[in-house]
Amino acid sequence: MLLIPCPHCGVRPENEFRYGGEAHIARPSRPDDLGDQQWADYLYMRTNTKGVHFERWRHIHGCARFFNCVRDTVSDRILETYPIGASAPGAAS
Amino acid sequence: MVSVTLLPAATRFLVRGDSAAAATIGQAFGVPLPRQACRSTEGGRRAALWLGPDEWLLLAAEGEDALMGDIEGALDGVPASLVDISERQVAIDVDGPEAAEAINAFNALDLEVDAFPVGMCTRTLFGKAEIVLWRTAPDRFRIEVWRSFAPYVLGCLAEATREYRVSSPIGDLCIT
Amino acid sequence: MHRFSLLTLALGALTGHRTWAEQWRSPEPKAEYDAVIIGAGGHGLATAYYLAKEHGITNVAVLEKGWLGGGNTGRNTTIIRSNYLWDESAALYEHAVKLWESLSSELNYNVMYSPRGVMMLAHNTHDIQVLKRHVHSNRLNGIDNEWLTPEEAREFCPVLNIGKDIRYPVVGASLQRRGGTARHDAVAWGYARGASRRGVDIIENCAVQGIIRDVSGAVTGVETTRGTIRTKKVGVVAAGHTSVVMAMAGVRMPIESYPLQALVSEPVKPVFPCVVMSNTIHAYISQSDKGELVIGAGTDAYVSYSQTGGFHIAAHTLDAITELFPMFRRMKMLRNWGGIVDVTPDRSPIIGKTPVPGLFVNCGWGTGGFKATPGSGHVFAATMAEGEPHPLAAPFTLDRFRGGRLIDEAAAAAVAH
Amino acid sequence: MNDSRTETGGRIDRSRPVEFTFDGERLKGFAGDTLASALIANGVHLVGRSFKYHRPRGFLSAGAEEPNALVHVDRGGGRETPNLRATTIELYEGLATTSQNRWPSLAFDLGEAANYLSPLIPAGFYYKSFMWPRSFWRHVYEPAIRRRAGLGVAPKSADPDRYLHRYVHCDVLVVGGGPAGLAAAIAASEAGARVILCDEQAEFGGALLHETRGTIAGQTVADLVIEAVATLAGRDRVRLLPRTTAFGYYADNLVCLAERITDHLADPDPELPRERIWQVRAREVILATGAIERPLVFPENDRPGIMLADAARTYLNRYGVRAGKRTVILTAGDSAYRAALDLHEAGVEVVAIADLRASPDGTDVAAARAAGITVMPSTTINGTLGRMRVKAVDLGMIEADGKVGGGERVPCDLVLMSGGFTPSVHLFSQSRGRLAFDAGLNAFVPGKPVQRQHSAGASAGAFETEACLADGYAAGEAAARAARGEPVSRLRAPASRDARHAGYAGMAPSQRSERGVKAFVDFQHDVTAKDIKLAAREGFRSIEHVKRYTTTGMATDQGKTSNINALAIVAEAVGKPVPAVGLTSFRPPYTPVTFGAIAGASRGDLFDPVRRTPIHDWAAEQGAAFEDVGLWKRAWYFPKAGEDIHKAVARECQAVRDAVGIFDASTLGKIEIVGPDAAEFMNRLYINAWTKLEPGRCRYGVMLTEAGFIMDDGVIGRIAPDRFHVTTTTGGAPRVLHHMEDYLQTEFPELKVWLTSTTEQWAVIAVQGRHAREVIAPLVEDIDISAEAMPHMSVRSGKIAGVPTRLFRVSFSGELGFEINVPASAGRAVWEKVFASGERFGITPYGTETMHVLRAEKGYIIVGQETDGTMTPDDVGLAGMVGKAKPDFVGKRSLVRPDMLKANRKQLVGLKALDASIVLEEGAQIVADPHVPVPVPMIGHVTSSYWSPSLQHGIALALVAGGRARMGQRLFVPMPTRMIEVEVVDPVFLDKEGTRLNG
Repeated sequence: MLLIPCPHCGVRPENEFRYGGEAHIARPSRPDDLGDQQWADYLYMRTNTKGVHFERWRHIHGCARFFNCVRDTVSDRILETYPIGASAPGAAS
Repeated sequence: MVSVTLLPAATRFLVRGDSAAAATIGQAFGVPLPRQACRSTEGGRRAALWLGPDEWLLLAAEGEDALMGDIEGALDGVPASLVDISERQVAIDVDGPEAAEAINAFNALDLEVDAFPVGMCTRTLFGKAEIVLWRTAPDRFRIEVWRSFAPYVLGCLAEATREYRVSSPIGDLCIT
Repeated sequence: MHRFSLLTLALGALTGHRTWAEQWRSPEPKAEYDAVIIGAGGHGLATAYYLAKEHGITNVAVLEKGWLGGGNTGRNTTIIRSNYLWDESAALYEHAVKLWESLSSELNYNVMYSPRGVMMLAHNTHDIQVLKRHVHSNRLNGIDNEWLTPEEAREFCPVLNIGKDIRYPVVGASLQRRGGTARHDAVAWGYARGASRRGVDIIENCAVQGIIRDVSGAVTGVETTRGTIRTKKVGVVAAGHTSVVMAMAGVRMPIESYPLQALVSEPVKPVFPCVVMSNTIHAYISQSDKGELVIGAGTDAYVSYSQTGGFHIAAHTLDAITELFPMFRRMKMLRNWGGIVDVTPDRSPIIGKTPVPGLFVNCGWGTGGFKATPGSGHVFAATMAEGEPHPLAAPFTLDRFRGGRLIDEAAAAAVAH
Repeated sequence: MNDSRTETGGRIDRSRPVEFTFDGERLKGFAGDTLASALIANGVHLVGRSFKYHRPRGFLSAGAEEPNALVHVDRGGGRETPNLRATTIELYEGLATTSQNRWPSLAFDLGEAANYLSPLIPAGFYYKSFMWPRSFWRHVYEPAIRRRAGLGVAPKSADPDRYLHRYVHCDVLVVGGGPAGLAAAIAASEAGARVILCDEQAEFGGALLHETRGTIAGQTVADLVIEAVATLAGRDRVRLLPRTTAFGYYADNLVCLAERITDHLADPDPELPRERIWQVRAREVILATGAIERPLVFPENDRPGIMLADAARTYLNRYGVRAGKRTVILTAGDSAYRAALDLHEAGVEVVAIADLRASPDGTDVAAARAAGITVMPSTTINGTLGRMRVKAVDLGMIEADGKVGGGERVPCDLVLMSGGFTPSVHLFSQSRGRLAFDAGLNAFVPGKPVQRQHSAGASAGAFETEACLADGYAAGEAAARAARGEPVSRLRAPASRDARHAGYAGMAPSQRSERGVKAFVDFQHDVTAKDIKLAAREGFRSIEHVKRYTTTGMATDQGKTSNINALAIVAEAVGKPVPAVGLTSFRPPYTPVTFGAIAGASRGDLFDPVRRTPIHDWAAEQGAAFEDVGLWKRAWYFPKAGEDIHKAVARECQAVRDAVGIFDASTLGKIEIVGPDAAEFMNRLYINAWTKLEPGRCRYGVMLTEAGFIMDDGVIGRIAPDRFHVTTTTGGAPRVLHHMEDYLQTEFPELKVWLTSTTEQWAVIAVQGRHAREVIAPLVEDIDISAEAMPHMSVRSGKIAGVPTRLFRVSFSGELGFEINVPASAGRAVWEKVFASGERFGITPYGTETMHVLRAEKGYIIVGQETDGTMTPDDVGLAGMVGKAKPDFVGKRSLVRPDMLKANRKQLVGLKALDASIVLEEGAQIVADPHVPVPVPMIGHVTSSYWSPSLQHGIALALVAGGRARMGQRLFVPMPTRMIEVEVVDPVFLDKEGTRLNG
């Protein structure tokens, strides 16, 4: 069980959280303007990075907030977490 | 020794809103809403528990039916959400020197008093049920849990406290 | 290379087994191959084997960054079945089961395919509806799968608890008698031996670092830790690491990699005759020929290449197993390990061509790839050899995601209402 | 008892004799004995049979690494445990044990025939054989192999014992209570840290417990241990956990411990759990896990009476037991000399110490020589004799060129061996630290830690007691500082890298040719040096391959005594240095852990919460049958005397259609959506348009996933302009709320709207049927429920039976209906009042089955039954609900993907069998042509099917390719024994005009 630093509540055990998939995949503001391939890319394509991965978690059994997280998918070490809406930390990207 | 007691019914509201709404609601409620994460404020027989950055649980005695109108009146159009959840959940008191230990049979938080001081509160997991855990005294916790999960939480606590050889009033307690 | 027979075994015994030769060669990589397979797991080795055997393409290298069979092939719970709902899946997995049935003699290597029956439990009305839908669909597709009452289920698996007072009572089950298990390592070794004797070079400790393409974008070779290898055809069969390898060719994939755990108990005398699975309470279990209870656990919730996994995942699995089989509570977990599985949005594999000419991919088998090993290798070899999808692989192309023609086995079992 | 027991000494309590049984024989030991020490004290050395060859086996070790001495313990009442190590079972009065893997008896085991067939069954023989004829594998060979395999016998009945978990945090977790661990715990706690010290044994002290020689700082070793434990016990921030094995090291310094609480007690208090799993989250971890002695690999090194030198010393010094009368010792290091001296002093005849080294010369060697013990340098063992117990060894002289000659045959009843020590790096490796091969030790030692962790003492390669104490103390101090966040660097005690400790790895020199010789590497699995060489010859060069091909290291001891020897043999066979061959990964658990303990309290009603509604008990009192829906128990039907489900459901259906019924709908998910942007949020999350829905009105809403598939549905009432009362499916509530929060928080954060689950705030009582209004009218206050004032699909707030209510006029039955939402605690009382009020109309309680029939008659879908995660609104005939004017909603774009627009998509239709008496099977497939052979093209399946009591025929809903264009067509439902012909009909079977619900 990982330890995850919630930006609001501090470090908490993983079982209080729900994984929310890759971060920074913004929903297109005008989906109807997108071709099928573009829409499929939005729906399905993922970087699935081996290494530094930007992802979302929700502290569902805590403050219930979604937030972003930077984690090394090889070591599972969490490098940083930051609120939804904040841009990805430059250092890590 | 750990005693596990079902607490009497209470009036509960879940409030959501921004900082301005929180200030207004706190005033109307008579207890300011805590701004610090995972902390509570108390006054008289009322308490406000921080659950999230824009979310608080208000607790008052049973039958404070007028509160909803009072708070809504005070808000007067300030965007916020106020929902009566008095009946959604029940409260369990866990009291005794091994209270933290017993809870730690099913909960993964560090409940040492320096890590989880008196007045700290949070939603968390208790076994497979979500609860709000609130430390009301060094050896005492209040668990708020959704009504239908209460028998499960009580069953878990009964299991966890068996080794302390206490006769707790859990018996055939059935929450409906 | 020796053929295994009663005679050679007896000779071996007489000579103190000093005459057995290596089961596969370990050559240095050549400068060029007609085809290169990335990943020497069961699927990759089977692909090479069938390329050589059925398509006459023997100048093939299988590149493996570690030791062959060391990925999910050697880490799974070895369940074999073909009772899938959708026609496309059923046809593909049934193709594999048919190959399993003769695989030991095909390879002259005992892979211990054991059709001991795979039983899937229903715990509520919704489960019954879903499993019966499978039973009927399978029957009309010519795949054995039958419905059992709880009593019949217990007759088939005497340790099954069909008491009404457990948390999730068993209210019925489906049974595919031809389903079962096989010895996972032997599958990799058998294919490796078969491929190697047909001329395929299996090159271990050789990690691919780049995919080389010409100006037209077509594949011309691969960069590896053991040098550059020229080839016009590359098949990526790198379960767990598909996204990483495909990224070398600039191809994004609808794949996420998750750690999947499994565990075994200490060995005991035969007590569990079949395979039992429960989707509702997330558990599956069988007993190996060695006597260990082999138990599949769940995936961790997050993308990871760590090949481990959390203790709570194994704990949730064992509470489910011991709820269904309370007599196993005093058994002990001997070993718990993890693999990395490729998961697609519809939980069905991706087999076929890619936008890059010469680059083929076979991935996305999720938590259930072992059962498909022979079929997967067989259809993928045909696809690579012909440059066009094998008919059974055709529905599983990468471009199905564009139009939304998904083959969603997970949705078919979705729990709702 | 025989004279194996010493007269004095040891840590056993001679004042407390304990009786126990082994294979039915009643034997005596003392409190403080292990089963192993007590058996040896009784002269019992034959204790088990090996896995493959069923060779007689005794005790190799005195600890958790034991591969041979596994027994079955039966405490009665279903408390049976197979495969327990006799070396770790604490003796208690009445302990009943039996040997395993033998038939008919331990002394006479027919399975031993395999031993004589061994030339035919080398490593990997399975893969080369049992293939002819093909059908024999499944029916002859495999069953035979399975019967022979396995060790113990699984318990036959449910385990009555209880297990618990506990989560705990600390500053410093110290694993291992030997010299390094004790010192570390003392140092860390001295510095104020919160410390947990665990040890797998009953007593702290580790190797000190059998160290009787010498003093440390003027204290005997025994006194040192007593004082250290007392010091730690007196510190209130220290938790001591004996009988507790750290078995798994996970991410973020989570270490899992298994504590055995009652297994050593004759009569445990039933209030105590049998075992407890501690999930320890430590700021810093100190691994002081010690080291395990390596056996030497020589011909027939497996006979009962052949054991590790340190084990014999342990039996003698800790348990007061002489493991034999006359011993020969084979060693490659100095520690065995201490064992020789101790045994010699205790009256065991030490015939000779054969030393593989050419010139052993340490102080211990000198002491042995001084004591008159024969030391034979450059000497090996060429073979051993004795079937049930070793009775002699053949010594061999190692010549200068490495060749081995013959030597004398020495009678003995005990052979001790010592190949040096292997640090226990299992947990370090699990923590994902990389191991480094230390050629000086012939072993792997911890490299740089990757978590906040320190290795100390023998597990880090320091084998001398003083060095362990110093290393442990330094680690404890450093860990306490690190836990406070201070920077730390610590001097490491030097590893014990010299000839005294190098030991030996691989096959010991032997005169005999490889053929016909069994020199065991993995004792339990009967893997010999020859097997490993065969594997290497066959191309299995990676150690992982060798392990899997030969099964070395895969037995219940997980290779604790065999891994390094196996590695060295492979290395020699392939001509590579040991580190180049690699090391197999260490996986959790360190030693096997009870399933029940890992599952903890999650069993029965605590396996998953059982959710019951406020009205549940009323239904139970009426004799209702319940069904599981998600975590909920829902009333399924209410049988009267003599009724089965069909009769009860027919009666309930009829009552609702003809009069009125009452149904508990409390489990429906409910979400309160509040805020000025509530309607806009609803517009984006549901396919319907919400802006124009008036307060006081309701609408049936459908929610999609972004992929365009139906995810959930429910009736939604607008309570106020800024407040919606959303209902969801019973199982879908948490999923829907999470989905809504996802979009609200991450895609639409600008919307001023908030979501609150109110599922359990309300009990929901559905009253359905033509008398529904009359039933509730007497109870309703402040609401005009007349048809004009409160039309179908409206909601009002007021009071009912004296309590506040949100009263919905909705119908899921097709009849006039109300759903009464009342505060949960009032649910039962209101239910009873409504029921009483309805009695004059014959009000009938009904369950979910009747609810399903009624809604199917009306063609209403159930999400999860008519939909399966691949269905669009159009597929189920709900395309008309899509808000046409809305620019966007979740899932909208996906609905125009090419595959979603195909004409032959599966569509919801009704089906009627031509034989009206037939009720189709749910899940049955539908075909167009009954004559096509397998594989038959299937065009759809039956999603719902019931006997309709109102219509007096079977009705079914189905999804059929291009179904809406097939109205009136004949299709076929092939069943195993017959072909059922059906007609495609409208999915609404009853009251298409809806006159009933508008009544």
